[in-house]
Amino acid sequence: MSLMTFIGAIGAAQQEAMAADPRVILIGEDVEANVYGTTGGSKQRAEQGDFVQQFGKLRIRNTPISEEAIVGAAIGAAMTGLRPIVDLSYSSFLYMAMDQFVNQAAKNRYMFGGQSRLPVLFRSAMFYGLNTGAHHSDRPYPMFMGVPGLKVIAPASARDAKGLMRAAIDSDDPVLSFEAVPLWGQKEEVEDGEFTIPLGVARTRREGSDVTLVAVSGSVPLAMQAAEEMAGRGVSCEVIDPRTLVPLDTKAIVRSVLKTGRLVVAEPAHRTCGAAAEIAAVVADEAMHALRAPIKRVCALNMQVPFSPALEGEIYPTKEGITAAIEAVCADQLDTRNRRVG
Amino acid sequence: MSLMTFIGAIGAAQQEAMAADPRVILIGEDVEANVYGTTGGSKQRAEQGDFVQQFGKLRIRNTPISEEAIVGAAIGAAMTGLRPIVDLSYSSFLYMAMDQFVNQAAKNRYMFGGQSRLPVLFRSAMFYGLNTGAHHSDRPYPMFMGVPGLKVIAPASARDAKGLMRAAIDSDDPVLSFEAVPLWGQKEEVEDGEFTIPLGVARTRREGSDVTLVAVSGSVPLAMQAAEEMAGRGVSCEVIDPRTLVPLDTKAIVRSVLKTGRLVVAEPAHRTCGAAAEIAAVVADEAMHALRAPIKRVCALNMQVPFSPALEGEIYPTKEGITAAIEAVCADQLDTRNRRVG
Amino acid sequence: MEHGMSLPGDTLLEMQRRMLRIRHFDERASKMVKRGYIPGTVHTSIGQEAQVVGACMALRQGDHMTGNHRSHGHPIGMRSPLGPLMAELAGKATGVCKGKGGSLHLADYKVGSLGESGITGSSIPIALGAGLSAQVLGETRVALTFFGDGAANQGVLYESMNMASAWKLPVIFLCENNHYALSTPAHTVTGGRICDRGAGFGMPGTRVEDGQDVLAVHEVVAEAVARARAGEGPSLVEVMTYRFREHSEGLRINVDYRDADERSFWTSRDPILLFRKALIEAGKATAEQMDMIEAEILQEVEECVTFAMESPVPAREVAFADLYSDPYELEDVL
Amino acid sequence: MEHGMSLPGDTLLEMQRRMLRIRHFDERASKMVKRGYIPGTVHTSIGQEAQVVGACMALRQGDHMTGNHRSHGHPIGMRSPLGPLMAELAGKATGVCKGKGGSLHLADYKVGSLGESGITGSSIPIALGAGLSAQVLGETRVALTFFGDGAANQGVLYESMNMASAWKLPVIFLCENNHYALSTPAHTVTGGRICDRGAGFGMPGTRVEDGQDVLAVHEVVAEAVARARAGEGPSLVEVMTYRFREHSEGLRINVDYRDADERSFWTSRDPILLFRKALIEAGKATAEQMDMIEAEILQEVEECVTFAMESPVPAREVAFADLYSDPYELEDVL
Ligand SMILES: Cc1ncc(C[n+]2csc(CCOP(=O)(O)OP(=O)(O)O)c2C)c(N)n1
Ligand SMILES: Cc1ncc(C[n+]2csc(CCOP(=O)(O)OP(=O)(O)O)c2C)c(N)n1
Ligand SMILES: [Mg+2]
Ligand SMILES: [Mg+2]
Repeated sequence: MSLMTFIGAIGAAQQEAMAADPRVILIGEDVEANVYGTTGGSKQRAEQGDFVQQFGKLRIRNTPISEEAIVGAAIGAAMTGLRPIVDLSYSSFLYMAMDQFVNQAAKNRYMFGGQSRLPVLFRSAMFYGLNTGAHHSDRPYPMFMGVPGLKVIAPASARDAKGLMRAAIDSDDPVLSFEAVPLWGQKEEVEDGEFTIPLGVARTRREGSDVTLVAVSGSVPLAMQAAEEMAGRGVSCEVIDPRTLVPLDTKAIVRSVLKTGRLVVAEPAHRTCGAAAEIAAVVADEAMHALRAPIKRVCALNMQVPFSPALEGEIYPTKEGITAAIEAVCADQLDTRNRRVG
Repeated sequence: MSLMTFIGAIGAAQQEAMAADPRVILIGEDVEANVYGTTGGSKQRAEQGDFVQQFGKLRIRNTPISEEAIVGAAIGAAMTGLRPIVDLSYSSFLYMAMDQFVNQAAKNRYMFGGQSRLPVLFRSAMFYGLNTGAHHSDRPYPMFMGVPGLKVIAPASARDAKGLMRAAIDSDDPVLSFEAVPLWGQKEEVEDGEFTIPLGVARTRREGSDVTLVAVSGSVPLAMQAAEEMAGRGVSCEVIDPRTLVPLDTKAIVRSVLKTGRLVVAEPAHRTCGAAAEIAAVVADEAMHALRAPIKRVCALNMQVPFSPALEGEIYPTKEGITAAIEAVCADQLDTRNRRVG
Repeated sequence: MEHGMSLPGDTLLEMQRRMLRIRHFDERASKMVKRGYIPGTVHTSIGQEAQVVGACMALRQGDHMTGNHRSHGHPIGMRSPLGPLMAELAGKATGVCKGKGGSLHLADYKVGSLGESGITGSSIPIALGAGLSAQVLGETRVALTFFGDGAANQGVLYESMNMASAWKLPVIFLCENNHYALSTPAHTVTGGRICDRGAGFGMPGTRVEDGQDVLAVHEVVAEAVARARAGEGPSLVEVMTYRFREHSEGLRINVDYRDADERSFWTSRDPILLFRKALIEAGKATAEQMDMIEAEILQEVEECVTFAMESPVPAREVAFADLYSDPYELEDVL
Repeated sequence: MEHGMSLPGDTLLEMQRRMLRIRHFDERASKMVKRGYIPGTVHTSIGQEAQVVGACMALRQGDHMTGNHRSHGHPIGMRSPLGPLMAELAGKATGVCKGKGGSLHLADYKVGSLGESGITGSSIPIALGAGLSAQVLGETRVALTFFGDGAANQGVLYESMNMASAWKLPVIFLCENNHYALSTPAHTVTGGRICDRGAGFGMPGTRVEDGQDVLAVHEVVAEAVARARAGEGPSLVEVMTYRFREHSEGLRINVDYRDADERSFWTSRDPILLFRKALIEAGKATAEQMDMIEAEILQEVEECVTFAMESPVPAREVAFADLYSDPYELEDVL
């Protein structure tokens, strides 16, 4: 085990997968110069150099700024023998390639009756909350969750990032990985060497009995902080990180709500039709009888993202927002506790 | 009043808006030859000819097959004095222009601090259920619901189509209209001449007291049939058609659920992160205390769309599926009734 | 047509066979749509057979091809067996895509057909990717993509041409210029000439003026293929041709967008009749031999129709297969 | 530079003024980023002033312009007042976009600046639309769009060029070829020459080899503008230039992707120094006058910084305004 950053873990997963299988290639804008930080050398093995030095320019290549063709080419290459990793840098650029994601990546295998295999991973980073303005702050994963045929991962810790990334590379299906940049620096103990974490299995980050707190991607640390705070106020939160959004581990979520009877969902995407809506809808169907309070969502407002630091903070979920939602659904609980205490 | 088809109503709204305001233009692939049926002449006023004859080639024009540039050009034209109507024909083609929808149409006004006006309407038709295969059967409106800055309409009747279409053309914001082709032939009495229906106001298609049935677009007639059938079995359904998805008339939906205590949502989009998820999530928050049963969604399966008529029917919501969902949430109700009868 | 006549006699006759297969397959498909045996609609390649076959015959086993909505000719040109193609059009279990693709989405990986596309332009970068994998894996295969004059206005074509050129990928971009995109005359929506767009992206752009001449098409495409296979990079080929039928079978367009003179000029240049005549004149075959070949093909097409008609429809479960490669729990997707 | 020297003296001096404004504005912006007064990052146009100003000075009031992430020069070139621009960069309430856009998304509609874009290529069709509205409304304005050599690989450019050409719209496509897209040398990701891509789309494509010469740029762009205004359609102009700084301020790239010789060759061709010298040599101004102009500009920039620094940050409610044009209920979006 070593202590590793989230972004370091992504680099390590890529490096190991490329070393293990010559069919894995990595393409994207400015990947040769490691501009986005996941194709550099590792400190431990400095003599190996960066990815270009390790794997050569045939397998690591800078693309033109042509997202649609990049994504399409990766799909075509996957259909004909390669296992591409595509670094799309900012998640805000995925829209350029939407047709290729939806009409080719998601549909080909099905439409062609199973003739194609599409082992391709599309990575992109959600740079929100960093005062980059509306064009560089998107968290568009819900759009892709609604496209059957795609798999979607959204790891929230270094170990999860490494294990899920590798599982995604090893998958024969197209996977999109959404990485919250606010998490890049977070550290966790991670196994040395190769390992995978299966897609579709949620991680319970904290056990609890009063309320289930499902948190997605960058909202996980906020949820953990809120849970900690509420613990001090006598509310026991169970925090679940789904880690993969498609397939979604609804069983784990429903099981938890059956126990706690309450649900709050936090995520950095816009509220309308987000992952939180999906999770709320699943629970409102499958665990309705156990629910003792309204389901609360703590999401980005249905607003575009303003640039000014004086404004941007208004848009995204905060620890305070999550705490307020927990308070709202545990109002009776808090009352009782207060009475008991008083 | 005249009896009008859904598609006829769209043509009429376009014709009237173009006659009323020279800044309204209509662009799209094959609009000059009226290939998609909304730019032809009307029978009543045959001497006027089709749109090209009425408005000339400067205002009615065939575009190259370049969806991204078409959408972008319409946005730019709207920002500089025109009020374009863009006919994108199949909804499946919207993905080609996703960047322009999300990064330009939705964001410009906000990012530029209100400097731009974007009076532009994007029409597209959802041709599902017609054995056209996965590339021509999309119902992608939920993707756009999650993009703040866009408005989304999904009329389900001729009168609504005409009134909402005109309201959309008159709006100074970008509006996307999704029209279910299975509804095109449906007829309704429609006012002659110009009128608008405000965006954001749901239509209660049928009043009832036992269960609220929210149905979107092509699912509305199915919901009406299901409601009729269930009425015969002693279950009183209130059917609500939101008509516009952004803004969404959550008040009307919540009000109805507060009365009925039960909710079923039907829509033709894929289940995950669809409009039904959003509606379920809103109700599970705002009307939880009134809910007497799980919330059920009746959506397209999370599956791509197969071509064969032997298979395609498996994918979309049906009257039977809606009826089954009503039965599930009204199980106690049906039991009671049965007992009363027996 | 003298030029290409130096090709082996077998090759020449195979060209005619493939053109005839496309013609008669599409004739039958058209009838089956009218009679309701084929659901939805189909886009025929009738009139464009030379352009399709001239290009496909320049490829060899192991090469890849992607196509568009005018979709039957391309896999037939690659020598995909007709039965599963026709069964696919009819939505049958024995279809090449198990009945899940339909006319717009034919694919037969066994012959290198990676998929037709209902979305214009969308399958172009798929071929680019096939070129990329060939280069990375060190294989000498090439990839060819068919698209129309209408699709030539999709930006992804130029992104793909540029990337193929910058990376010297073995890709042939083949524009089927049949002068119209649906009801829209190409000249009204096209700035400049499509073939001239190659140069700006660093690749040869060649126009085959007589796209009704299968040998003329073949010669130009074969040269592009040789160049690609030799590692010299991509080419753009524009073939001038004409569709004899309406955009799609059953579609009625009220405006008369193609004038009668133009239509009769082109129909007088039927690629199959032209090549038949040329073959006979060059002494490559007698009229009787040509008749016999046509009879064989008609028989083959008849059999594919019988196969399609007699095949069962897919079982319900087929609708729920093939979305992902790993077995997934049905409840997750339903 | 002799050629353009026949322009009115006022015009020549105004060119130098605008170049100086861009230079000093960007120098200050760069410093303010380092000191934390500007959040996020900025992309300077330092070194590329001739290309920006030569183009903008070919436009007139009423014309439209769209730009990209290298975003300050364009509106300054259009004569947008500096105060609200700098305040925007600093995220202040007095910013040209109320603090909601930031460096990447400057827009000043009063001077025809319809918006810079953080998404490469994305603002190109916006200019196309401005050309379309000009044509439909019968106005003689034109639209110019700035994009980089990197953005020139985005398909939407060719869709837009094609449409502009087919419809003869008054649009100028101006490629700022500074030889790199971030760390990527243009020649490694570009097939052919960008300027040569005009021809295939039916429009003139001209390369300004010396993009450090403001008059050379101006001459070519003015010709394109005249053509557009006369209803003769769009043009593509590629200007060869160089950015003197890193891609964006504060960005560190560990690989040495631009060699020292290349850098010093280009920095020796500072457009502002070159033009200063030329003006003096041609007797258009004395060194003293030029110094005075520069001092004035420095003063102007100083004032814009003060304005920005002293301006208040936007009130919380500003975050919730301007999403839609009609008053909407806040609860609907919150
Ligand atoms: C992205 C997209 N836009 C529009 C269409 C609708 N459409 C189908 S075929 C066609 C015309 C295509 O013309 P062309 O590429 O010249 O091919 P042809 O039909 O002439 O062979 C159009 C507009 C589509 N299928 N996909
Ligand atoms: C669609 C999209 N892809 C990628 C990026 C990331 N990016 C920002 S600027 C840039 C380089 C642009 O190069 P060029 O167009 O030559 O402009 P320059 O910076 O050289 O002026 C890249 C890759 C982006 N902003 N948008
Ligand atoms: Mg065509
Ligand atoms: Mg550049």
